[in-house]
Amino acid sequence: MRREIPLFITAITGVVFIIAYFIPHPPFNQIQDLFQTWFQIIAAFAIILGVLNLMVVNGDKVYRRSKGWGYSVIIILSFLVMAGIGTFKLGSKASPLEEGTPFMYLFYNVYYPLTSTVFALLAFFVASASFRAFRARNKEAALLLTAAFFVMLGRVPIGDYLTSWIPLKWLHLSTIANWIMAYPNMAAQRAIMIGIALGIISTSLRLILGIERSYLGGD
Amino acid sequence: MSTDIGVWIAAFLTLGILSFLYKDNPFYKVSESIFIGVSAAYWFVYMIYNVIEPNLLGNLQKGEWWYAVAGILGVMMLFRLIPKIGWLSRWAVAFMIGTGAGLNFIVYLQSNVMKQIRGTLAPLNSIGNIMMIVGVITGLIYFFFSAEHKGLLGGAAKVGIWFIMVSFGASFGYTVMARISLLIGRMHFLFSDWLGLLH
Amino acid sequence: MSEKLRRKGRGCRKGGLIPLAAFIFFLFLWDGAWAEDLDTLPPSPPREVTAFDTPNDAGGSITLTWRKSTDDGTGAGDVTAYIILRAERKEGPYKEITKLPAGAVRYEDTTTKDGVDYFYKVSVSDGVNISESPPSQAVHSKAQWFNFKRLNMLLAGFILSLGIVYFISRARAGKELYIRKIAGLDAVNEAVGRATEMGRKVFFIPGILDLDDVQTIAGLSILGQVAKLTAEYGTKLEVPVCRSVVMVTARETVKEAYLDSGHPDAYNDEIVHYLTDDQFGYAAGVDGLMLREKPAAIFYQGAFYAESLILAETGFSVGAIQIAGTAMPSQLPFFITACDYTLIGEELFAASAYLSREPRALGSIKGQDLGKAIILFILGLGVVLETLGITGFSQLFTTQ
Amino acid sequence: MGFFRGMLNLDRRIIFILIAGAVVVPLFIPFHLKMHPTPASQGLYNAVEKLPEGSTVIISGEYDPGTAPEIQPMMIGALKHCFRKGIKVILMGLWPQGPALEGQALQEVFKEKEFKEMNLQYGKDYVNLGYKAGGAVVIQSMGTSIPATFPTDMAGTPIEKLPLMKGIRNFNDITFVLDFSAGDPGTPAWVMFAHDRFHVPMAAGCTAVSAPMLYPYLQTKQLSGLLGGLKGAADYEWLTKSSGTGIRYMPSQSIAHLVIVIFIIIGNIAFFVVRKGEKR
Repeated sequence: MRREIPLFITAITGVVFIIAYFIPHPPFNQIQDLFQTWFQIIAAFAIILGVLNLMVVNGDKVYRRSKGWGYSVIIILSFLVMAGIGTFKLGSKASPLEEGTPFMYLFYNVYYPLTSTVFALLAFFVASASFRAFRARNKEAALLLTAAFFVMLGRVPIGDYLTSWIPLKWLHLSTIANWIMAYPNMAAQRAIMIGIALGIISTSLRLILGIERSYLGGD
Repeated sequence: MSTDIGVWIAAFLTLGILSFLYKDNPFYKVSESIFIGVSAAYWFVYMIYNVIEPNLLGNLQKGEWWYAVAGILGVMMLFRLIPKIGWLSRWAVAFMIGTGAGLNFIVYLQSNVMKQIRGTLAPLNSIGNIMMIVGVITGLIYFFFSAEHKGLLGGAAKVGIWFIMVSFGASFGYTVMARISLLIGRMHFLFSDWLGLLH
Repeated sequence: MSEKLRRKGRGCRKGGLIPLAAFIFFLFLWDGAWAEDLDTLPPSPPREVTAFDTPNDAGGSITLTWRKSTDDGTGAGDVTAYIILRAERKEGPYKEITKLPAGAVRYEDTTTKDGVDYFYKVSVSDGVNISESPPSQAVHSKAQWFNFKRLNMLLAGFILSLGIVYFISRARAGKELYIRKIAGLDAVNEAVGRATEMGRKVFFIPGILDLDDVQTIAGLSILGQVAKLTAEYGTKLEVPVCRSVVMVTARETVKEAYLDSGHPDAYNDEIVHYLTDDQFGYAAGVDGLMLREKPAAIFYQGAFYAESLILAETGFSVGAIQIAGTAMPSQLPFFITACDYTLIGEELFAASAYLSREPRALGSIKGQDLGKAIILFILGLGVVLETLGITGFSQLFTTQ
Repeated sequence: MGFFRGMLNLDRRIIFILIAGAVVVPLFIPFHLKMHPTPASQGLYNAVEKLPEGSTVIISGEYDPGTAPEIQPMMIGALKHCFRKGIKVILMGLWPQGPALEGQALQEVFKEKEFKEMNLQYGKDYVNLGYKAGGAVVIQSMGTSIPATFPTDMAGTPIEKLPLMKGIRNFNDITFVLDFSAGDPGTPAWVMFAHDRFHVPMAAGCTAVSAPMLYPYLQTKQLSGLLGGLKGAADYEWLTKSSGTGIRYMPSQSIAHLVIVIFIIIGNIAFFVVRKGEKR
């Protein structure tokens, strides 16, 4: 029963959504609508599960005093502070999500700078890898870097300042970049897109038919 | 220089993350831990006030009892945290997977296969169209695994990989662009909002 | 302008109001704007108003079509709007349900109740005057049992599904399914061989996602192959991971490979070890290991995010042969330029199926290949027909 | 040769300082650069420009502070463009950070005199419906019923109390969708459901990382236009003749690109010189 019921649920929901696409008649469209509204609620619980799981893992680290448990304490504390302020609507009248509440204050002054700086680090790594690792080691890589050269310069105004003296407009860097994006890039991306789509269709089919059941885990 | 304590906290945390560039250090790790905790809290509160409250509790209050099924499945999802009854969470997972599979089967077939085929079916009457058609066909051949890449097929696959490389070059350029933009945003914050040297 | 005047003149003769027509004519000549205000003549009504249940839908909708008023675009050219009116009885009362701009010839009323008979009128306005069409036939909306506009989707989905299921069942029955050798796999031997010659370690990085990601699973089957080689050559292998579940599975994989190649004694759990779950922390940790151990060969097989750059750069700087494989589109360009060989997207999955011979994976690859073959055929044929000016074929792929 | 070998082993941190300089210095010496909008950016601008006054547009935000430098100027540009044209705006997001950043974008817009004087009212001229979990399924569900998907707005006000939402049942009542996304769920989901399934015309803005992958949708007209990364944001500001961080950051972006290109060239020269030397 531990495996049969989930397999059955997957098959039924999957089939309902496929049938409802082709048959607009009740009851299929109504079941589909119902499932859709359920899905959003369950998806929210799935995210809550992820959050709680993170806390359990870190709580466990603290409990066992495993390496770096001090950082786990910080994770749990900062979670409790921000989640507490939000959940109990501290300092906000109607909703904690409106501008000017303490929750949003933390969002702007703690969450915001942290997330954006983590991403900003990547600029540094790209720069250093450009210098130390990106090599035209073979024909393919050379082609890649050449295209990258045109796109990198063609997509910023400086590219046009460098080439605007050329009387032929199609030799301007921005024109070349536009062309690369709209034709060779688009064509290859489409081939990749179709390939990935076929993979996803095949996975979906295997899930619905119960051939693929790795999501059920062990036992 | 800013007099807003919030800006100072933000600047301090920004520098904390940036210190990773020198090397992995406790200041970075503390900032990062705060990031993980705060981010989890942010998601949590949004789930409560933007989904669970209006879409579940609100509907139940209106007497729309069939929403209770979703609530029960949702709570079953949380059983994952309790080892003994963790297997019950599979019902909810199965529901989500089934929905995703059913929808994906259709939409990927429609939007990323059929519509793309339709878009590629064009007359060979311009350089652009020829590039597109040759690129799509040879690109697909490159990812065809049921035949050895020899002869005509091998030649086509070779052309395909050139197209793919050009498109990866475009991705490369665009990714570099993205990374730089994010750094500019952060630097602008430090020098403008915090230090007040810029306007 | 002359068109408008001509029609106005005609209307006047009918009414016998020639003096008025002359008056308007003069006014019109004198000041166009004035004439507009004095436009007492209604535009011609829309013709052939037909209402029908919108086909292929879930009900709740009736479609109206009509032919434009002769004053819309042509004629007096002064039509400003079409007004859709609806009633539940032929004699009315008719209520306005929407207003459409000039040029409209079709409207879908999506506010109907299924089973209720409705009558429609379409009236046309020139800003001053309104004329109404006669009422339409009674019509009611209902849900249909099949959406015929989606027949092509049904066929496509059916053929594809059949192909995939067929190949999976063939693979399960133990039939030999051909998959071409992936070129990058030759490089695996070369890389491990070089590490053996140099007497240095081989590193294997299985990505940073958990076991629920297919890329991680594909990466681990390549780890099996790499471990087999290191066991045979007696080269040291090191697999730092950032997920505890991945660690457990990777240990099983490596152990099995050492057993299979007859060197179980060379295996120990230390080969696969956990660093940290944290993305950049992991990158920094692997970085340190690389600088210390200076491996001769490094494999990156699995799902990677931004840490790919840090790893590949350091690997490059210690002079290792690097072989990458991922389906992460934004990391692929970086791997291609920083590594010696890269398995691109689907190649990773095909390589894994090639090595593992796992029926589901193998059957799926073959099924998808069938899909690609069909698509290639369609593209070839369709492009030829399009070039010859025959467009009917490509219309078959228009989806709704 | 020793010089090149030394260069290849240059400490990362020196490169870090160089790239920081390339980004920061141009911020201090702002020079005005002329933009050449890409056809994709032009497409989005034209599509919005063509919308009649009084039409209702959904603007969805799938981004977070990490990608805000790229997306936020697009969001601000779109809000300004719509408000100027008298278009009603429904804000929402499939990432929980989206609606908060949309709120911030609104604040930025209303700081400007032009928009302050318009005296636009929440609930009548624009609303923020907030976030829903479920990604693509949320869009599919909006195709059936927007009020059932969003029973309240972001702050918890019942949707019936918002005049703008009166008469809005599903995508039939939406003129256009603008999606600004930084990843998944994002633009592909909107294309697949809102456009392909419910036939609402749409355009998108996305981070530069995902832009190249969306080009096939432009050719098939599944997207009317696309803003890619900061360059797309700057194009949009240029086309709508407004000022913003897109154009403001372009000098830094230009110099940094140039520096990276130079890095790649020097690195490759050093690599081939050293390799040639070793072969000998």
